[in-house]
Amino acid sequence: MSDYILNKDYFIGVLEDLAVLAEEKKVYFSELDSAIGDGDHGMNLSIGFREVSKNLEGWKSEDINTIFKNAGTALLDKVGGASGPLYGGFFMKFGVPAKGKEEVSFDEFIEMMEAGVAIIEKRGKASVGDKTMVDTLRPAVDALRAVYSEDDMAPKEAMKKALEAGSAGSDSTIPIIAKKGRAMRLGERAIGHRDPGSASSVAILEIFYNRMP
Amino acid sequence: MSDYILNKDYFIGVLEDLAVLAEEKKVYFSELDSAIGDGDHGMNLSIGFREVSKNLEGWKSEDINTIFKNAGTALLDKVGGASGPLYGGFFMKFGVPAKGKEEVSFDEFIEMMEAGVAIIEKRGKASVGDKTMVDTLRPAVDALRAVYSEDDMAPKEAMKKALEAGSAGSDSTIPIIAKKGRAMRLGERAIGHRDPGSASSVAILEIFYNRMP
Amino acid sequence: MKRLINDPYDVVEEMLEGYVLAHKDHVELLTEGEAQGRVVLSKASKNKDKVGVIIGGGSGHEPLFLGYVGAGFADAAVIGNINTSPSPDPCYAAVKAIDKGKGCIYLYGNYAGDVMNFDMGAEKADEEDGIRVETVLVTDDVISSENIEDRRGIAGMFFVHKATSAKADMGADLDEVVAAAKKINDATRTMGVAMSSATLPSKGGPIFEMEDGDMEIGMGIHGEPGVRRGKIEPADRVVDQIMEPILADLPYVKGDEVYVLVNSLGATPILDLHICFRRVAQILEEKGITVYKSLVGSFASSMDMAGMSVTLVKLDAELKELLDYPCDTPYFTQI
Amino acid sequence: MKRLINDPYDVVEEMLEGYVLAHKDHVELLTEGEAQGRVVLSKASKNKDKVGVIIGGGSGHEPLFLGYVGAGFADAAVIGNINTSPSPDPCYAAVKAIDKGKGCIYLYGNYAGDVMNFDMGAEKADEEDGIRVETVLVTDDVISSENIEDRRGIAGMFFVHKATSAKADMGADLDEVVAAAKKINDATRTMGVAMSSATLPSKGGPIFEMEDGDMEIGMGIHGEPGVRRGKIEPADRVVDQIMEPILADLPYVKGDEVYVLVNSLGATPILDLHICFRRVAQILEEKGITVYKSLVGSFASSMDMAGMSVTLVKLDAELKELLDYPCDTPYFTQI
Ligand SMILES: Nc1ncnc2c1ncn2[C@@H]1O[C@H](COP(=O)(O)OP(=O)(O)O)[C@@H](O)[C@H]1O
Ligand SMILES: Nc1ncnc2c1ncn2[C@@H]1O[C@H](COP(=O)(O)OP(=O)(O)O)[C@@H](O)[C@H]1O
Ligand SMILES: [Mg+2]
Ligand SMILES: [Mg+2]
Ligand SMILES: [Mg+2]
Ligand SMILES: [Mg+2]
Repeated sequence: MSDYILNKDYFIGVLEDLAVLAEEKKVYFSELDSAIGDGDHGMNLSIGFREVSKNLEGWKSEDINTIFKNAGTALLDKVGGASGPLYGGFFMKFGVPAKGKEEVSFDEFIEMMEAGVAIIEKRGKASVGDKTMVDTLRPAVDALRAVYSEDDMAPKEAMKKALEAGSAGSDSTIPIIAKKGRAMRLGERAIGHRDPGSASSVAILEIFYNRMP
Repeated sequence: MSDYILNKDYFIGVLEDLAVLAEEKKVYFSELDSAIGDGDHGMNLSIGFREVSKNLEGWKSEDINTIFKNAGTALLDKVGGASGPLYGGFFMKFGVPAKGKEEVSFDEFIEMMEAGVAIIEKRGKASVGDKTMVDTLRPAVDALRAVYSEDDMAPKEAMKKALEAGSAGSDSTIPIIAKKGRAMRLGERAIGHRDPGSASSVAILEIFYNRMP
Repeated sequence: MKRLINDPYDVVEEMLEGYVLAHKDHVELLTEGEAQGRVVLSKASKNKDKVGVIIGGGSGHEPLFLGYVGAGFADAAVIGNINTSPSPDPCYAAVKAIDKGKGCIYLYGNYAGDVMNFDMGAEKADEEDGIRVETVLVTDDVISSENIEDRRGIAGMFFVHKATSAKADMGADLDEVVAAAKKINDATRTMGVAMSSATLPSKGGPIFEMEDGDMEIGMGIHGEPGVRRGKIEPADRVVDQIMEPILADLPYVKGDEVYVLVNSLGATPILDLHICFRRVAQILEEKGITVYKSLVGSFASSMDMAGMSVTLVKLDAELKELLDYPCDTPYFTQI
Repeated sequence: MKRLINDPYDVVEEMLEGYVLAHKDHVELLTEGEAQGRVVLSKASKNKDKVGVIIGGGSGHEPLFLGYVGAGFADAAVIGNINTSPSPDPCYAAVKAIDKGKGCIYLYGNYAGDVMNFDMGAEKADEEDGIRVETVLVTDDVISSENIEDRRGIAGMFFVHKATSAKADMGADLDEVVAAAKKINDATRTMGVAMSSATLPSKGGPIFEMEDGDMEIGMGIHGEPGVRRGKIEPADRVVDQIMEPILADLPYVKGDEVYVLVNSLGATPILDLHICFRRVAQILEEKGITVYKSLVGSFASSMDMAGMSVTLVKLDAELKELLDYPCDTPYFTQI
């Protein structure tokens, strides 16, 4: 397993797929946000990933870190709102462990994920149970590390477990009240609704999984 | 026939019925006005006749002229728009030939109608064919005088003919363009719609007829 | 119905009661006698010896007319029922209250009902008090007739009222004020588009049904039918269709200067108005017409109607001076 | 959808292009570098040596925020996408453009997204340029939380921006400006009701469905759900339900003076607002609270949302002076 690598093409493919995803799920994400937020989560991601997609070709000769720094900056600059700095931060930090690299090991990939999720937690001052994207991402990364390093699972298999943990995390946002984000003011009225950011995070993880060799 | 009289009770009854009419047909008159005007003809008459109705009790001891002067003034003051001065004027002038009287002959009644219609024509600068209330009222008064004086018809019979002529006059507004009022600017687009004022005039004539002994 | 009212028969009285409380620094309500509580008076003009400027018309077009009563602007507004001209007595009472011996001018949109009622008010002022009252009708709606004198008055009323009031405030006599009113009216052109009907309180619903997604070019501010109904198009295409008849209606030449108003009929957001303004500016730029100044907002509404109109005033030095003249009213203040 | 836009992805850029053309006497757009074309600058404040006041937030609330940039009011507005905070770089660029060595204050509504982005802008200004930027969050929406510091900012932002800007314009230092901002925010309470959702251009329809005839008490200006949905009631009853939580939220006592804002969220006509104002005035009268001044109109919208909010500012001599301070912007001018 130690010769498992994720190369630049993989990551570029992920960004390409994310741009497609943002268009395809625009309405779905926005509708989740309409119920307990302001109805723009889908549009926000679409605006951000259109910018990524517009510039991606020009970034392809850069190292993985720079590509993700550019992608994160595009999200940060073009989106705004809560998801701009959160997902923008995610991608900007995600590339850092891959600085100067054209490919990474799976351990490095886990490090990248951890770096991305950590900045979301930090910026959003959110932890699991607050009904945010962290409810998807933290269990996913934790599961990833656990099953890969502890259970010695194959990378793609491990990513599948991470995705399942993230998906369960997103489901867990449904029956609870929100402690962060717009839904926070709704109290009990947020109960019964999935957090939109937790749903987009599942979709993002799914792309990382699907693209894996 | 020369001993046929219309007494004050008749006229008071007419005003009472008009107040009921204005409520009952409010929606109908406004809908006609929506098609080629501004949708308020029913509300205008309702506002006016509510004021009449509110004060009528206090006027009952007055002569016929004063009663109608008060009613016309109420319409003039409370309604505004085109129908305020037109119907207001109608009732203010309608009573004049009955000045100081508690009852009138049918000849005098025709004179009253003529006086009312004439002020509408004057104020509105309108004549038959302009697609206004005049298209109802002028043929009605002309028919009334013609059949009563020339054909020697019984008063109520004559009023029936007047009503029929008015009704036909209102129908005649449907296929034509308007030369007065808001519908004037519609050109061909006014064709196919009945003039709302011509319809309310028919309804008013009908009450004068129905109440006749 | 998405409206906040009480009894539909009370809307105008309650609005006026609220209005004079909310804007007590600027205005008061003339309640006694003939005014019937339908005359809004400027407190500023009380002690000013000048020709009186009286504007008015039906309710439901706020901030027209009462919003423009105040210092440097109109001396009084006469307020009718919704979509309905005021009756003659309040028109007369406004003259009585305002006249300083220099006569008054009535300014309002060219509608049959308004003409009848205001004319009767003017007659009464003449007959009973010998006060001279002149009238200038606003006729800015290019699409409403081929004959200018048959046209309706819509958002351009704002400019006609503004400039005429300035002229009076500068101390001009009645003839000069009338001339100024005619001049600005001659220079003003408007056309609009609507995407919904206003809600009539008396009906508890729209004046007429309009399918969501439809628009009507040339609709009047009382919901009078326009010239063409179709699907809503992109803002730029809608503006193109509005600007064409406006620009064709006056000889505009390269180098002309215009004052622009992009007006919301009620429910069209300021955001959209600026997208429309952008296209207006592009078109004018192409024609070599300079935008002197512009206003973007709801200056003449039809309650909650979704829609927009564009007004151009072709300027000369005098009109600029009149439109730039300072004023201070609850809905338009300019230094 | 009853809106006049072109491509939904272009609405903000096109609005801004139109805005700075329409109001070129007052403002300009900062386009280069980090500003990303999202910073509206006051022309008046250019040569004024003072603490910089920067307001901002998502688009779709016009005339908030850009409408209040101008003389005596804000120095800059940073403009986000619809219902979305601006990103950090324009927040930073506004500071760079405005700062005169006396530091700047950020003022905006208390929303997680805004806080994150503006905070990053402030950090950058500190790290890269050593400019001190303080932040005061507006938290006037009484119904949005029990804890004042968790509350949203809605129409009361107008007053907080106004008074703080006046303080800065009078020459106060940054600490004094911050203190004034906190003071006016502490004195300001708002609550609203909505009768429809705004139309989201990106969706081509309402954010959420609301049955015609329903209202939702306490809804946010981005369409965030409120506390109670029911049938629309008469205006007086609706105002009663809004005034109660407001009056319960501060110790108001007989003899207090308040500044009142009755605000349209977009599609609610000025006519209705005055009917509502009338009831507000009645309630205050009953409580012995004096209306010092009032504003009635659309000061903080949610595009074409039908709805209304009431804001009360409890006044003292200093707040009166700050709110009365003259200003001249495209959407608020006061002599
Ligand atoms: N403080 C926070 N920490 C982590 N995630 C957050 C926080 N606030 C909001 N979010 C996430 O952002 C999502 C909303 O994103 P979006 O709708 O794009 O932004 P906005 O709330 O500004 O409209 C929420 O569903 C939630 O998952
Ligand atoms: N100049 C006129 N002469 C005669 N009747 C007229 C004239 N103008 C309008 N009308 C009548 O008035 C009716 C409209 O009345 P109403 O709707 O109450 O007033 P408004 O047109 O001011 O809204 C028209 O249907 C028409 O019959
Ligand atoms: Mg959102
Ligand atoms: Mg009518
Ligand atoms: Mg009418
Ligand atoms: Mg948002």
